[in-house]
Amino acid sequence: MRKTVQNLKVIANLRLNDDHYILQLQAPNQLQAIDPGQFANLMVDHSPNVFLRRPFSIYSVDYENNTISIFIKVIGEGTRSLARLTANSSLSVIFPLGNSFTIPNSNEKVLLVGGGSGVASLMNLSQVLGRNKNEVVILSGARSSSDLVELDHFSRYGKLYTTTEDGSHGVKGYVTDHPVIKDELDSFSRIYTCGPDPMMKAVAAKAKLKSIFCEVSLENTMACGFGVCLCCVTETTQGHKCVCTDGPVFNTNQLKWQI
Amino acid sequence: MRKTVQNLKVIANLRLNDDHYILQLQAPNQLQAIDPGQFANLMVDHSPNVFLRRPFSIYSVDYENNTISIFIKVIGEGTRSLARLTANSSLSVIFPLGNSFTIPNSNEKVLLVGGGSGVASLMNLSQVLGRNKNEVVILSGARSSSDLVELDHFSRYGKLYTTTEDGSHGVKGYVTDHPVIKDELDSFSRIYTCGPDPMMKAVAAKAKLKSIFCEVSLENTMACGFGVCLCCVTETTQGHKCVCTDGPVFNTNQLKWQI
Amino acid sequence: MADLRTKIHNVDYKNPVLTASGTFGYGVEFDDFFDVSLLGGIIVKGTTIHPRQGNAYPRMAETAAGMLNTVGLQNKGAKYFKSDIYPNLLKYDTNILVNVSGSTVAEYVECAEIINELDHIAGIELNISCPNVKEGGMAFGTSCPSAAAVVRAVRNSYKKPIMVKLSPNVTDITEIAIAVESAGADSVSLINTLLGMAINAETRKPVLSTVTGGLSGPAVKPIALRMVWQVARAVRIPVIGMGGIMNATDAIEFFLAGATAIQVGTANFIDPMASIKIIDGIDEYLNRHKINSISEIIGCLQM
Amino acid sequence: MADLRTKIHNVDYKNPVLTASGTFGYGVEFDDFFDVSLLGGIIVKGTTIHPRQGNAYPRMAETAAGMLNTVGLQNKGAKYFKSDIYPNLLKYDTNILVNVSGSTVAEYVECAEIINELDHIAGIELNISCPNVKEGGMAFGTSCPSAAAVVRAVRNSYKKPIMVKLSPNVTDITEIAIAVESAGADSVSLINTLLGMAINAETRKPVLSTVTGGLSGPAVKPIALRMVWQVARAVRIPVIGMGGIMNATDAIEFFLAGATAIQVGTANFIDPMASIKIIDGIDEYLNRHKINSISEIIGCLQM
Ligand SMILES: Cc1cc2nc3c(=O)[nH]c(=O)nc-3n(C[C@H](O)[C@H](O)[C@H](O)COP(=O)(O)OP(=O)(O)OC[C@H]3O[C@@H](n4cnc5c(N)ncnc54)[C@H](O)[C@@H]3O)c2cc1C
Ligand SMILES: Cc1cc2nc3c(=O)[nH]c(=O)nc-3n(C[C@H](O)[C@H](O)[C@H](O)COP(=O)(O)OP(=O)(O)OC[C@H]3O[C@@H](n4cnc5c(N)ncnc54)[C@H](O)[C@@H]3O)c2cc1C
Ligand SMILES: Cc1cc2nc3c(=O)[nH]c(=O)nc-3n(C[C@H](O)[C@H](O)[C@H](O)COP(=O)(O)O)c2cc1C
Ligand SMILES: Cc1cc2nc3c(=O)[nH]c(=O)nc-3n(C[C@H](O)[C@H](O)[C@H](O)COP(=O)(O)O)c2cc1C
Ligand code: FES
Ligand code: FES
Repeated sequence: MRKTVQNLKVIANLRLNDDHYILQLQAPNQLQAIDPGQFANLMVDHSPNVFLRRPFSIYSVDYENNTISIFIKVIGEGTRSLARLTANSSLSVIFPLGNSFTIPNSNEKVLLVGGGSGVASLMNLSQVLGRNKNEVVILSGARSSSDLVELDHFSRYGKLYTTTEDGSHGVKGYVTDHPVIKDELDSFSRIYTCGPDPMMKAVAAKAKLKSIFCEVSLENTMACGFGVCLCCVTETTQGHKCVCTDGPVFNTNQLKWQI
Repeated sequence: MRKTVQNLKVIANLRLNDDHYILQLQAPNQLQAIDPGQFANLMVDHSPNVFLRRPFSIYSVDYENNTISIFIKVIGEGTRSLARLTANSSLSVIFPLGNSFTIPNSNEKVLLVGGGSGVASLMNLSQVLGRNKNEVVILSGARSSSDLVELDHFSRYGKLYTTTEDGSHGVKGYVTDHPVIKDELDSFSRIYTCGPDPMMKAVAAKAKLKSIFCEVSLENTMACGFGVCLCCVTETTQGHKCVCTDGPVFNTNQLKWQI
Repeated sequence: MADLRTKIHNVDYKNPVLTASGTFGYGVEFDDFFDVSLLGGIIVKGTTIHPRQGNAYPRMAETAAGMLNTVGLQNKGAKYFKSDIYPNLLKYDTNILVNVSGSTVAEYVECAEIINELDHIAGIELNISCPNVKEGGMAFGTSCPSAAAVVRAVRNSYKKPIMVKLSPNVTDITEIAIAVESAGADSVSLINTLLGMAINAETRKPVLSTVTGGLSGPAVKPIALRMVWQVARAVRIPVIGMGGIMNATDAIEFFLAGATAIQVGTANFIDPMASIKIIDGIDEYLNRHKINSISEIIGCLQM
Repeated sequence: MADLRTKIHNVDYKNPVLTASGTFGYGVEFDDFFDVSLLGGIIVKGTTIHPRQGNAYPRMAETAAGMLNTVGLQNKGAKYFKSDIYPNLLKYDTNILVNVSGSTVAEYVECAEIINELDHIAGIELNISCPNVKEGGMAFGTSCPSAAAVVRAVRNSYKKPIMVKLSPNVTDITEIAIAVESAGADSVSLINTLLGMAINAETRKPVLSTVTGGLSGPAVKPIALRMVWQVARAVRIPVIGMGGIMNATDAIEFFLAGATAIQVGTANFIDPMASIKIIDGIDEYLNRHKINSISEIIGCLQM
């Protein structure tokens, strides 16, 4: 789909809890295909200290109603300002941006590992995989149960497991402490992951050990989001690549941080 | 009254028409005396291009309910943003600032001449003069009838006349074309005026000709509003004076622009 | 519709709005957004004779009304530009300038010589002001003799117009402007970024991999405007203004200060349509003020 | 409560938060807002030997995340300061420094001599960086020999600590810092304002009466931080940092970059309580990070 700058209408801004919101946006025209892993760059108005746009995964797409939704975890002034948006306001969005996850064959069993709000970039993927009749297992790790949101939603598309660092939900510990990764990793033909760097690196290391196909979605800071500023690079086997255009999805074999 | 920085609660933001608003603000504690001519410096949040506060006359004071109101004419981003404030939001206000108009003896007949939104700085004065049993005549000039607002309010405190440049209300022309100034000026012992520079200068010139006491309220651009930046100066017979502390009210005899 | 045509040295521009090097890629990245040929010109990415990996990540820090970058001239080199990128630019009906950098005078010359072979390139913008490279870049642009030396050397081997991009990180920018004018520059463009720095108080580390980086965006506009005004009064060659231009009003301010044309930089990131909106906005301004042509306001600040 | 005490040369400060000259009047203007003695120090208004009317109105232009001013050192002269203002400052239990300017070296010396007579003044801040006066000011601060000359002359007649305020409008601020250190400065403070300009596109006139003015506020913070970092590594005397500090996080960044103390300027206009909030915020930061004393973070940027 051709990338565009559009003014989308906020149709709802669902507050999941203090820190987590889902922003539903109405496009004026028919949406073209948006692939899982692609993202949008949102303008933040009315916020004196926010100058640049803020990138967010496209959480889910509804082609019938021409709406997209964005999952927002509040971490600073930009996200706080977006969380305050009310229905009927208008939001400038550049989308769809970036590449997308590789879709497996229908029979494959795949593992999705999300850390914190990184899980947001896996929602659209899990829907597509569900439709693609894959056997999907989703492992969502967080610091505490309050960071685990939208679990019902995810469990619609696959088997859902959780870990929390404080043990308040699911297995206590990091995602890599979960039996699905510790004991059952061989059963998956692909792993898709997004979350904090240390988590992604740990997951990628396990995948490499078992020679399992592994894709990560990176969240480098961005100035433009469409490949012109060269600020968002990551080191790959072929030199610096832009996370916004060559990514955000990379096969971990391509990345320098792959151990 | 000691000047303070306070977070006031917006209790209402009355829209008079597209460009004119009255912001009603609730103070948490008992208001001390605010003199006519004094102003407040309002913080503008949520507006990416507004850095400094914006000064406004204190339009009226209600000591019983501890509220003040501010008359706002929208001219740029700061005033546009203030006009969007909704009830229950909080607004940081530094007040009361500046000196005040000289209050005449009770029997004196006085003329208040306001141009455009300059008339706002005369509302509180007109109330005080009304209470002081002065014979008050108010002449309000504007470009067009849509710039003439709150007329009922003013006419409560004195005899009200209007002029408009396009003749859509009152006498057609400038305030100085009105009979009150052209023919009856001798009957006043004092003139108080606020509005665009050319208007104030024209009124001051008439006053000087007739040797009538005349005070103006100036609206120089300000950075601080309380006498520390020295950005708001006007030339007086005693050199540069700060409009925010030595003014905003000046006897026109003091001012260099007095012809 | 007002007459927006402008001339820089001997080259005609359909309008005075160019896009700044490093903020517009090679133009092709904007094909999805609008017809790039509508622009007065494009200055493509900083190009060097040898391919450069650029600096390590993180390369960007957001600041108040601006941003710091330390891209460090990442590019695949002049030969790759000629073979792989240039052919894609032939479709554009606008002036394309290549922003040329080097670590030594010889590298500038070699790079310019390759660009000299490309017919569809209207000129080069000589970048003697990049703050994000260890060698060359700003080091050339902060002293008169070295600035003049680069320009003189490139002048000998490059046939088409040379626009020299000046650094704001100097005590007196007019001295440098005069030096490059004497050395053969056909025009000057300014400002490049101001050297700045950002620190993350929580991690107690610099935000940028190179500690310092180049500041751009509205934050620098007052400085850029002052420098354009100073330089326009000091040299006879055209001055191309930039630094924090976000909208047509900003652009008009630069014209009044003496800019013959302007470049749009950081604004492209926030609104990819910014440059096109600026062209429309300039036209609207001129019509509203009943001015027939952009040339009537250039340098016409009323003092 | 962390230990916020700091030392600049031989003077003890109860905390490292000072208010910047020209943005805090004589302190008394803030008596209504808070107890000024809570501050680490106050740098009072720019003072000259002769009274100065300052520049014509308009003196201010708002810019993106900043402002331009052209006050032009309006003050009633050193003698008036001594007779009429100084007595009112005796009540403050904090370090008061006088910001001293002049059109000639002799004027600096004469002014410093008068201040030298005042016991309750902890030192002077030598302003060789004001961009808004025709003679003196920044002209002294933009070349090493003239900067050193002023400092040397004042050093001979002023007995207490001399803080020298540097201009950011230079190619290499470390050179100037080293020059004034060698000439006898006890500390340096930076940055003064950056020379900028604003134009009103509608009226086609400069906004400021003097066309150019000094830029301050968050817009300049990245530049200020970079310069503080550079200077702190170049000299042995204490560095006092300022430029766009609005809150405690900004202040911490300057400490990490190497500032022994900081000054709060433009922020005082927007929030008169800013300096006090910054003191509280620094304490909160140190407690949260389990750091006992401010001295433990000065210059401790992790590279
Ligand atoms: C491709 C992509 C997809 C993303 N998808 C989502 C999503 O679906 N949902 C979601 O909630 N967030 C997502 N993010 C992250 C989101 O963009 C940031 O949280 C947001 O930009 C923060 O803005 P802010 O103004 O609130 O915080 P800021 O005030 O800008 O930052 C607060 C703190 O967080 C740090 N920080 C900010 N952004 C990042 C980052 N990307 N990586 C590391 N540190 C950072 C800053 O350095 C700072 O210390 C995505 C990012 C990228 C690049
Ligand atoms: C003591 C004082 C009392 C005031 N009282 C009132 C009041 O009661 N009601 C009211 O509506 N307004 C009042 N004003 C004017 C008000 O402060 C300005 O209209 C406001 O600051 C404009 O902010 P803005 O962001 O909307 O416009 P900006 O975007 O800042 O300015 C828009 C345009 O107006 C010009 N401008 C802005 N302020 C002034 C000014 N003070 N004088 C001349 N030109 C200016 C700017 O140069 C610019 O061209 C008062 C001003 C002062 C100094
Ligand atoms: C991310 C980025 C990369 C840049 N790369 C270059 C470059 O390669 N060559 C160059 O001369 N200027 C480069 N610049 C500077 C811009 O061309 C421009 O001079 C500067 O950003 C000021 O304009 P602005 O405020 O409109 O962005 C770059 C700027 C940014 C923000
Ligand atoms: C209105 C105004 C007046 C100033 N006057 C002086 C002065 O008299 N002497 C001086 O050394 N600096 C003066 N300055 C500069 C400030 O002290 C400070 O160096 C500068 O504003 C940068 O800090 P800030 O961004 O925190 O304001 C002035 C600044 C402003 C905004
Ligand atoms: S964010 Fe600009 S190139 Fe990726
Ligand atoms: S506005 Fe600062 S002194 Fe008047």
